[in-house]
Order: sequence, then structure tokens, then C-alpha cells
Amino acid sequence: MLLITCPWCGPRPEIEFRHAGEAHIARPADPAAVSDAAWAAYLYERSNPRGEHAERWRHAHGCGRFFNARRHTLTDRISATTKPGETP
Amino acid sequence: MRLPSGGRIDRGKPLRFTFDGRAYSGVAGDTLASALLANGVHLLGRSFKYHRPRGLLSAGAEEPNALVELDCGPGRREPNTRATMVPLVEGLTARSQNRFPSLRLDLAAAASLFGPLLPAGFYYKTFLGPGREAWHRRWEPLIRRMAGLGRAPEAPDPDRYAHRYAHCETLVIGAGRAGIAAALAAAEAGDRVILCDEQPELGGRRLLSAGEVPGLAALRANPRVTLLPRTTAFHYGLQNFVSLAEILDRPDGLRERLWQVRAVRVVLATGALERPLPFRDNDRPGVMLADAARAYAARWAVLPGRQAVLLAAHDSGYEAAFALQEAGARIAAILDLRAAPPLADTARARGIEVRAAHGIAATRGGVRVSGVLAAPLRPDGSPDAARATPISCDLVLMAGGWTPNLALFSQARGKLRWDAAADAFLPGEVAEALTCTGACATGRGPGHPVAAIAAGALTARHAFVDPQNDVTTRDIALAVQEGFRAIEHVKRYTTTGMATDQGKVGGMLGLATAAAASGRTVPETGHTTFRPPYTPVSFGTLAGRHRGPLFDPIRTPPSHEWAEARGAVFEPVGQWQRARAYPQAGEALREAVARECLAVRQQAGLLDASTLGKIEITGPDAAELLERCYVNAVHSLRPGRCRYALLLREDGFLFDDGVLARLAEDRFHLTTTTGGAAHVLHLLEDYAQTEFPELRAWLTSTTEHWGVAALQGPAAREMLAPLVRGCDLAALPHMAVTEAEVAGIPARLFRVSFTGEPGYEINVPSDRLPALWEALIDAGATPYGTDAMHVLRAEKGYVIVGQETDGTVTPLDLGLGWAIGKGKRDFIGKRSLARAEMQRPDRRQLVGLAPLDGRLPEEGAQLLATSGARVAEGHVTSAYASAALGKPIALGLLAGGRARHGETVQATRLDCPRQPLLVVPPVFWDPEGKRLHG
Amino acid sequence: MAQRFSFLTLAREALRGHAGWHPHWRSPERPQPAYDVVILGGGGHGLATAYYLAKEHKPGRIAVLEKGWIGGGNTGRNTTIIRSNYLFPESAALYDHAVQLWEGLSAELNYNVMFSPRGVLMLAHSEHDVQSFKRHVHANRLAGVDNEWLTPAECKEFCPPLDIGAHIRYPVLGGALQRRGGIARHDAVAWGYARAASALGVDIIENCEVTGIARDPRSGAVTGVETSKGHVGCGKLGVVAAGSTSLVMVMAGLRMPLESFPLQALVSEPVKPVFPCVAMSNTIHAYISQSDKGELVIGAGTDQYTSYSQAGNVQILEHTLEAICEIFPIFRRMRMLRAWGGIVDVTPDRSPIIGRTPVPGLYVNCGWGTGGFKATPGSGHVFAATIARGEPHPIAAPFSLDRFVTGRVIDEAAAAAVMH
Amino acid sequence: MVEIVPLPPLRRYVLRGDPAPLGALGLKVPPLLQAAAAGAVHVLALGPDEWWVMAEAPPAWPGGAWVTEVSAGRAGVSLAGPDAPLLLAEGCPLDLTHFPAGACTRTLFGKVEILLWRRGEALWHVETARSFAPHLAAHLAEARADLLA
Repeated sequence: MLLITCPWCGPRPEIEFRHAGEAHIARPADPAAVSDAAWAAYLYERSNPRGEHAERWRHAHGCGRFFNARRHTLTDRISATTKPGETP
Repeated sequence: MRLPSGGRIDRGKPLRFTFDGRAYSGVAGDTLASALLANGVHLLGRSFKYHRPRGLLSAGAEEPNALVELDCGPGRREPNTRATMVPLVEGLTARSQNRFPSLRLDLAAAASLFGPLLPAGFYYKTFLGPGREAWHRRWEPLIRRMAGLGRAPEAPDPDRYAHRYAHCETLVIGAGRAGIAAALAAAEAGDRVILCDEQPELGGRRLLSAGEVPGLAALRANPRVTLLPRTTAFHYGLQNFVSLAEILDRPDGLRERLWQVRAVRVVLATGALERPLPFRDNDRPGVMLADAARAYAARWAVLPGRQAVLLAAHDSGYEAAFALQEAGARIAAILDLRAAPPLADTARARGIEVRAAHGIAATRGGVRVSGVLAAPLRPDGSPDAARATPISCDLVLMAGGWTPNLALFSQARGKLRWDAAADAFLPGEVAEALTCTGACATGRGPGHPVAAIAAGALTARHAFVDPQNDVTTRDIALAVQEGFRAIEHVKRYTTTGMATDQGKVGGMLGLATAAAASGRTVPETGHTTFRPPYTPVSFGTLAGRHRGPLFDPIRTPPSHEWAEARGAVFEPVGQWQRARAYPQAGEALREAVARECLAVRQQAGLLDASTLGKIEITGPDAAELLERCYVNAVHSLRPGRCRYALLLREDGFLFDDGVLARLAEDRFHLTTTTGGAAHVLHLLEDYAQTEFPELRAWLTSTTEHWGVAALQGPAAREMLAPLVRGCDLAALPHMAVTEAEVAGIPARLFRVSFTGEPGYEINVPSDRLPALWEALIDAGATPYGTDAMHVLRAEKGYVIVGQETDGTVTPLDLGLGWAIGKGKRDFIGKRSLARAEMQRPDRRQLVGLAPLDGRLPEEGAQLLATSGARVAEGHVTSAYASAALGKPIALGLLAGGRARHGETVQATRLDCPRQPLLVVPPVFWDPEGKRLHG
Repeated sequence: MAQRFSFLTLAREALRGHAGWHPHWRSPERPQPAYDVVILGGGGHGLATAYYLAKEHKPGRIAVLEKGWIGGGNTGRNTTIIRSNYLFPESAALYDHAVQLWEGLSAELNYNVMFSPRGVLMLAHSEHDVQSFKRHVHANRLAGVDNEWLTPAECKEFCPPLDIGAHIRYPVLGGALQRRGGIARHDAVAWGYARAASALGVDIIENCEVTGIARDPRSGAVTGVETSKGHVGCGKLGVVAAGSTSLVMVMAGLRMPLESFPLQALVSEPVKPVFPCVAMSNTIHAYISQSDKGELVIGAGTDQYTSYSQAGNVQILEHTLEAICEIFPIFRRMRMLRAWGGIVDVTPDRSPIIGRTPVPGLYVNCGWGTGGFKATPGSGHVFAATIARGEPHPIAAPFSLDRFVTGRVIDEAAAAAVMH
Repeated sequence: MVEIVPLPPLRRYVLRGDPAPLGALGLKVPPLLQAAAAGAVHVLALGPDEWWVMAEAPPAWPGGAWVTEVSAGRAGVSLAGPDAPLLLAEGCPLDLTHFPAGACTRTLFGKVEILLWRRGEALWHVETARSFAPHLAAHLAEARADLLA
């Protein structure tokens, strides 16, 4: 079980958290203006890297906040967690 | 044979037990294994494939042969238990396994006659016919009967299993010399320390000598130290999250406890495992690991044999032989694979014959070893049978050298590195805060190289590497010959290392054999991955207390006790138990539902709708947040009014529906489906926090604060009016909300309907709902359950998310386009609705379906254009007997359905070929909606 | 041609100490400089693709490049459940194509893959389950896929260890049974296809990791792959890399609608026959059968985060065994012998992707999620045809990559079909 | 030694966004994951912009407070006695030796989300959503029986 550092609550066990997918996938500012392909890319395409991965978590059974994490998908080690908008 | 003195046992406490029905006695401190040995019982099991007679190989957790069935009464039968790990208790009942009719005479042993036909992987090459299902019908049943070891339990396990989370600075695994030293050091540094060991007594190999184990007293005295005997660390998770299985066997039925330890540092002191040696018939009862034989004599004062031959590849064997000699055994000879055994002279000085560069050509005997053929080694390391001489003995000691026990280190994703000097894999890099100490870090010094040992046994017959799975050196050589070079392939093709000892006994030897057979070195060949658990763990230990009612929370709405007292029938809806109907005496469920439906249509019915999700949205930007998420126009919603609200996923498919009520400019009351409550809140929080962080709007779940009584029916208003203070019901229009007092309880009073009748949903604090409920019943309302609710909403053509929808349905498909706010620039999923696919006229659309043969359609039935058609154009989503209409009705999704009203389609049935259904509009009851606004 | 496997050859070899057996497949150390078709990924799907290419389409020289040892990925890490009772006709057609091939596979390959159609029973624990499974039964029967509805008592009769009492947390309300479903021996599938493909001249190169995809600067078409064993030219490239698909496709500049999750499974210690069928309960997440060796084979869930570690968390095993003990309480004293993890590549609609890509000459077969093993023969068969003809096999056509742009998704998961 | 006692009825309010209204109730704004009190009125900081106010009687909220009442939606137990942390360890994954009196947080116990509040050295407040409370109580009771045996 991962030990995840919530930027607000500190280190907490993984079962308190809910994984919320890849981070920094920006919703088009004006969806009506983008093509079907571009919209599909936003909806579905993911980098799914083997290595450093920017992802989102929510401290669902804690403070309830969403935040960003950088995790290595081969070792599963989290190197940094930051509040939305912050940079590590 | 029990020795007159010595051992860590209590001769004063005799214990009776039975094995295969025969009564024996042992003493306190015995294991089942030592007690059987003390009683001269050496034949303890039969092997997996050939059913060869087997006895004890080891004295510990790695035991591959002595697996027994324990029977501790009804529901407490337990297969495949290692006799070496069972502390003897009064009345213990054990049986041997995998034999028929008896252990001594096992007919299945005839399998060994066909041995030549059953090499590694034989089953891939045969049983191919005759006929298509030959394997499944003819051969597989035979194989299955022969395979398997013990018998599964037959009754539910009555025992309890506990869980405990624990946290410490230092977790030490293994309580031998090194482990105890590490624990002492950490304790002195002030750490919280947990020290666990799989054995009932802490001390590891120190237990081979008499007396108190040094250091234990100090650890016991330290309150920050937790000592856990009979506790196996079996799973090593990320960031030092280690799972331990503690065996309690408490008489009150608390059987085991799962410890989940988060440790800052972990110290592995897991020692090393002695290896057996490969030679012909090395599996006969009486052939034993040297250190195990020594342990039986030293710890349990049992002599495993009177006359022993030691086959040594490592000096540790000599220590064992000397110890057994001192205990009274005669050492007939020491055969040493090495040309110049360092301890040869010491042995000779003790009057023991030592033959260097010798091996064993074969063992003699039946169900117990009676002798060996000692043979000089050829240049290739194999024993030269032609020059062999017999030596009689009743015990053969194997000292094959030691393999550092690094299973947990490997589970911790540590890399093993081959150390030529140690002739072993040793711990390499590891990312965890983890250190290895003692024999698991260094081994026990090199002996005869394992590669040479394997090379010398490549051609031997019946030289077992994995005794339980009956894998021989020849099987491994054959696998290599057949092109299985990757060690994982060799393992899978021969099954070596896949027995219940998980390769603890034969893993290293197997891989050395594969290396020798393929002309590679051991490091070139590599090793297989160590998989959890370290030793087998009961399902119950992992499941813990989560069984029956504790398996998953049972949630009940506030009227549950009332409903139970009235004999209501319940149905599970997710974790909730909801009243399905309230049958009266002698009334069938179907009849009850019909009566409840009519009561609502003709008078008024009462439903507990408390399970609906509720979210309070507050803040100056509350309306803007909802405007951006829901499909509806929210800004235009006036305080005091409600809207039927739809929430989509970004892919355009319907996610949830509910009622959105505006209580004030900056405050909304939103309902969700029962199942969707948590998901909707999570999704809205996601957008509020990450997409629109600039909005000042906050979400709070009020699902369980509000109890909801839905009063529905033409008489609802007159029933409710007398109970209401502070609001004029007549002035409250459909889809409106107001604060009021109902039956003396402060309430949020909604005028909404999920039935097509005028109705109210009265929200009061859930602890007051029972009082409100009683008041409404007294006022004449008829309680109705979820079944009636389903029928009533279907008669009116209202959809249920999850029944009419399945995650591939858009609001347009359901004819709910009207709910979408006109001219809204954006909302969740809007862009997806614009895709051509979502606009196709032949999408599956909601329709009503009227059976032309008067029979109730089957839910899930496929809809066909003609009875001969093979391609479905839709399906029946709901079908009910409508009491109000006096006929069955159905809703369905049909390709281009809205344009096909009046058409007849054919529905599939399970009980007959087809059923004709007339496509009609989905609203069967009061299409003009006169009643709603009446 | 490989030597024939039969009882007779086995007996003959027994008499001469099995000295005459050859390697089951040729495993050249180094690849040829170029092939007409290169299949990337030596799992069951990739090897099956190569086999059917060589047998039915003969496009010329074929190679399978595997970064480790063949069958070492999900092929050798799954719970071997085989069934075709999927909801949507597109899915049912795909998986039933596979089941039909399974039924003759041992004979086809002359290799006993131990296909055992012992029946797959899906348990319903709520009215919603009942509605959903009955919809499956209707849809499957129409599509010619066997699936029948059983009452709780009939479920108990078919699966005696099942507890159908009312006292359990989620009582069994019935079940959907596909009798043609069952299990098979996973390793044998990879080895059998490898042996048969090798016999038809396919080069199977193990320990050969792909590091790049070479493309024609003008047309952008695939011209070969860079590997740990050097450049390998190819006319067509078929990627069948399961959990690693995203990593390979990005070498061709393609972002895939995929995420890779750890999926765990476990086996118990071996016991005598006690569990006759395959039982699945997706409401409480229990998937169980008994192997011919006697082990209870139990499927666990995926972890919540993406990972390539092939290691899962212990809490997943806890939840799995809670569920197993709840509906099979007699197994609580059984012991977990071995647990392991695989990497499953999951698409947004939980259905696979089979077909062409925007890159000329590049084909992909991925996204099987937790349910790939059952499809192995069908997947290989239709993918081989798709590669050979340069256009989708009719059964594969609905599973094209562009369905995510059009929105014509095939969402079995949302439609409440179970995974696995 | 640990006793399990049902919680008495409490008024509970969730304040979001701006903590200023706490002042009007005479409450200091506690640091995240800590509680503060003014007489019988307690405030628990459960999130960076989320404060739970618990009291026996409805407090006099000033206007313009983004507050929502959840009183009847919650229930739970008090654990009294030195072994309470050991009992909680049966299902709570937190290291409670680093959870001093006055600390509070949302976390888990077994399969239930709980609000854990250490009111005193040996007094723990454990509450959850109303419908989860029976499950929580049953789980704690079974675990306690095995602790005492």
C-alpha cells in the first residue's frame, strides 16, 4: 500500500485516496471550437508512460482535496505531490 | 526414538494425538513432526505425481513432503498442513493425504510404474483424442482425480480472524542471532521495534543449543518492543508495508491475526535454507537435511535414526553428524563430494569413516531407507555405480550447502547478485529502507559448488529436485533439450519450484540443473521471481472479520424498523436495503404491488425516498458551477422552484439525474440517484476544485441528514394539508419547494412527482422521519415500496438511470432534449453530443411497448423488425403488469424508435419464439399531464 | 516440420529415455535483416497472429519479436477464463469466434492446450444484476451464443460449493450459465502456437526488445524496427504488446487511448477436485475455478493507479478473498499459495482495439484489459487477416481505433457486462 | 480496557469557504486537523476550507455564513479507555501514537469512512454517516470482545 503525502494532511495510507487519472489534461476552453479528433484526444488519449508520470489524486477519505503527484510507474515511487496550480 | 534427556521439551506434560487413526503420545514442546519421529513414524505422505512414499525432509517451514490433514472438528478441517509447523496439542487429529486406500499401501503408487511415460510436460503431447472433447470428457477427469493433495474443507469455518495495523521504526523479520541483535540495537536507540519469527519459539538456529536465548529477556522487558512468535512475514509491499500472519489458535475461536506493519526501517534476518542433494532415490523416508536431523535431536530430543550416513557438500554437515553422534547415533560414514574435506580429520578422530570425492549411487529400502550405495565420483562428478559399495543405515543426512533466504528481499523489489565466492545469490540493490543481516546477507560459506553438484546428477534416475512435485534432474534436462531455456519456461514446463514450498527446497538446485543442462553458468541462467506469500496463508486471515453482515455495510433508511415490523419485503440496492413492498396478511408480492400502485393512482401512497443522494451547494457562484456542469439552464431557475436535472459524462452519455431546487440565490438542494450519490459528488468536486477553482461554490453531502417521505396521489394534498404549518399547499405549484412545518417537524417541502400523480417529497431531519411517517400513515397514506415505484414511474414514462440507460445512452435518445438549457454555450458532455454519431436518426430511442398478445414482456428481451430477423434493433428495458391500466406495459430502446410509433416489432422470449409488441409513445398514464398540475 | 505429438510418439520416446525430443520451437539468436511481416510481441495473441498469417495468408517471411521470453506477459499471468457471452453483438461475435477456435485448438496445433469447457456461471446478487444478465441471455441466444438463466437452486446444483443461503450479505438471486465456456492451460497456448508457427517457418526471436520504429520520410510508412538485436526491416508491422502498447506506439508518434494497470491473481494450495466449473460474481468481484493440478485459481482486481511494475497491493488480495469466502465459506481455511501481477492495457470502453493506424503499414491489436486470454485464437485469427489484406476483418471492423473519434464505442463495462 | 458508548445527539454544521463566522461563535480558527472549543461548542478543521462545528444546541450563526447542517446525518460512538488505540488499530490505518488529544481527521475504519477526533488522552470520538453507524459499531464490538478475551 502506497504512503501518499497529501499536500495538506501529510503522509497517509493509499486506501484514503482515490486515483484521478493523468494530470494536466486541459479541457478545451471552447469545446465547440475544436474538431471531433481534438475532442477525442482530450477525452481518451493518455501518455501512459513507463517512468515519471504526472497524475491526480484525491484525498477522498481525508480532506477531500484533489492534488497532483509525480510518480514513477515502474517503481511506483512518488517523488512529489503538489496542490493544484503549484509546481514542485 | 526419544532421547532420555535434553531438548527444549517438557517431558512432564504428555500429550495424546492420533495420526491416520492410530493413537500416539508426545510431550509439550513437540511439533507433530518431532512427535511422530519420536514414535518411530517415518512415512508421512505420498508425492504429488508418482505417489512415492515420503518422510520428513526438514524441520521447518520449507517442508515439502510431510503435509497432513488436520481435523479440529466440524468446519475446522485443514489440508496440506506442514507437520513441522504444527505445535502438538492434546487430542490433535492428523491424517495423511493423497493416498488410497492407505499410506503404506497406496494403489496410485502404480503411477511410478508408468514413470517413463510421464516425464515433464507429457500432458502437452497426448490426450489429444479421440474426438473433439476427448480431453475434457475422458482424460481431464482422470488427471484431476490423480492430482491435488489434501481434501478441501466441507463445512464453513466457524473461527474468527483479526486484523491489526501497526507502525514502528524498526521491523525485524527472523529471530535468530542476527535478528535478535538487530532488535536489541534498534530498541536501545529508542525505536518502536517489532520482531517476528515463524517458529513458536524465538531463537532460530540458536535453539539448537540448550538454555535461554541470549537477548530475549532484554527485549521482553522493553515496552517499546513487540515480540511475535508463530508470525510469518509473507508479503512485502511498497514503502515497507509488510504483512504478517500470526497464528493464535485461541480456544475461544480467534484463529489468526493479520498484521499490516508500516515500518520506517526493515531488517531481514531470514537466515539461509539448507539444500538437499540430487542422487538416485534421494526421496526415501529417512533421507533428511543434515541440519534438520540435528534440530530434531537438539530441540526435541528425538533421534531420527540410529545409524546415519552423511552426504556432505558443506562443512555444516559435519557439525550435524557430530551432534547426532553425541546424541547417541552411529555415523556409519561420511561421503563428501569434495576431494579434500576440511573437517575429514576431525571426523576420523571421532572414529567416523570419511570417504572424500564420493557420492551416493542410490539408496536402498522400501518405505524407509535401509542403506546406500556409496560410490567414488567420476571426473564429471557423477557417482560410479560400478565401483559402489553398500552401507546399511536408517538415516541419510544431506548437507548440500546453504541458500540465503531472500524471498522477502526479492518481494521488496530488491535485486539479487550472484556472488561467486559465496557460491550464492546475495542481496544487491534495493530501493526500500531495508537491510539484510546474518546468513541471508552472506550465506554460510561456500561448500562444493552447486553447479558441480548439479552437473554430477544430470543423468541420475529418480534424483528429485522438487520432491513434492516429483521433478527430477532428468525432467529439467528434458525441458532444456526441448528448447525451454528461459528459467521461467523451465519452471513452468517442469513445475519445479511451484509446489507448496515455493521452491525453498529445490529452487537453487533446479536452476543449477537447468544451467548445467544448457551449458550455462548459474548467473547466466538467472533466477525465477519470488512471489508472495512467503509461505501459504489462510484465506480467512486476509478476509478477516469481513464476512456475513460485516462483509459490506448494510445501509437502511429511517423507516426501516417500521417496515420490518410490518413484514415488508426488502431488496438490496447497492449497499442499501429498501422496502420492495408491504404485503398484507396472505397477500402475494405481486398482489401487494398491484394494491400499492392502485392506492397511489386512486388515493395516496407513501414511499421512503431517503436513499436518494442529496447535495447542498452554497456560495455566490453556486448557480454558475451548476450551470457549467448540468445540462439545464440554472441561472434562470428562480428561488423556490425546481427542475428535473441531468448530468452527463464528458463523453455525452447520461451519468445521473435528479431534482435541482433553488432555495436561495446562493443555495441549492440537489438530489441524485441512490446509486449515484457518491459518484456525482466526486465528479462535481473534481470540476469545482480543478476545472473552475475560481468559482466560490461549495458542495456538502446532506444525503443522510434528510429523511424523505414521498407522498404521491390525487389525495396527497388533502392528507398533507392538515399537518402543514407555514405554507399554503394550494399555492405550491408543481416543481416548487418551500420551508414549512409538517407534523410539527421543520421540513423542506417539495412538490414533485415520480409517479405522474400530484405529489410531495417532504424532507425532514432523518431522525424525525419515523414520526413524520407515522403521522402520514395515520392520515391515511398507503405505504408503497420500490416495486410499485418502478411500475408507477414506467406508466408515466419516467426513466431510471441504470435501467433505461446503460452508459451508452444520451438524453436525446431518451427524448429528454427538452431538459437541455437552450443556447447554453457549454456543459459537461455538450461537445460529445455534437458528434455525428450522436445525431444519427437510427440511434436507439426510448419507446413504449404494448404487448399485442397481452403477456408481460421479458425485461432484456431483444427487439426485432420481423420474427425471422437475426439482428436486434433494441431491447426491452422495463416491463410491468400495470394495475392502473389493467394490462402489461413496457419501455424499451428501439433504433429510430420515435419515428416508429404504430409499428409492430417482435420481442425475443426465453419460453417461446417471439412476442409481438406495438410501438407506442413512452407515456401510458395521463399523457397530457393534467393530474400533475391538478 | 515439428515431430508429431501423440501417445505413440510419447511411448516410443519413453523406451529410449526421451532422447529424441526436439525443441518445441526454433528460437534463432538473431533475426534476419528483413521480413515481410514483423509481429511485435510474443504473447499468445502475437504468436497466434503469426501462426494464422503463415497458415492462411502466406505473406512471406514472418518474425515474432519478444522482449523477454514468449508467453511471459499476461498470457502466463491470467486466470484462463474462456467465454463469449458478451452483451453487444460485435463483442459476442469476436469472442465466440475465439471460442469456436478454442474447441478445435489442441487438434489444430497438435498440442494439448487443455481446453476444458466446464461452464462459466455468472452470479446475480441484485435485481439490477438479474435484469442485466437476462438481457445478456436474450442477446446471446439471438446471436447464436449459448447462455441460459439458472435459478439459485440450479446454480447450487451446478456449483456445489456455492452458498445460496439468505444469510450471506448479497444472496445469490440466480445466474447466467454459458456451458461452452471454461478454462485452458495458459502456457500451452503460447507454446503450442509458437511450435506450430515455427514449423511453418516463422522466426521467433526472444530477448529482442524494440527501441524504435523506422519510417519512410516521405510516405511515413513503416519500414522496420530498431531492436536490441539490431535493425529489422519489415513491410508490415503488427503491434501486439498488451500493457506495453502505449510505449511502442509512441515510437511511431501515436498517443493511444490506453492506460496500463496492475491486475493480480492468486492460486490456493492444490486440493482434490472440489470446484467443477468457473464461477464469476462481478457484484462482489469474485472469479474462481480449479486448475487440473488442484489449485483454486482466483482472479483479483486491478489497482487504482497505472503501473508497469507487475506488482499489486495486498489490499486487493484482501478484498478478493473476502468475496471468495463470502460466497464459498468452506474455503476460508484454504491457503493462498502464490499471488502475482500482470499489466493490463485498458481502453475507455473496455473493448479491444484491432486494426489499422494512421501510420501506413502499422497495425495494432491491444486494449484487451482483463479479458484477453479468452480471445487469443480469435484475436490472432482476425488480426492476421487484417494485416494480410490491409483492411479490417469483418469481425474486427467495429473495433477500429477511430471509434473513439466518432463516438461509436462498444461499452461492455458500462453496459454492466463483467470484466475478465 | 476500552468501553464503547454511543454518541449523544449532536448538532453538526459544515462551514465552507470563509472561517470568519467562527469568530461570531467565539471560536478560534484551529489549524488543519485540529479542534478548538468555546464552552460546549467545538470546531474541527477537517479540510483547508472546511470546518465542522459540533454543539449540543444550535449556535447563533451570523448572516452570510456558507454553512450547512448535517446533524441527523451522522452517528457513532465514543471509545473510552487506554486500549482505544489498540481497538482502532483493528481497522484504522493511521499511526495513532502521533495523534494527540485535540487532533481530528477523516479516515477509515475497515470499510467505513469515519471522522476520528481524540477529545482527550483516553477519549475518542468516532462518527460516520448515519447508515454506516450500525456496521461500524458491530465491527468495533466484535474486535473489542477479542481484545478483552
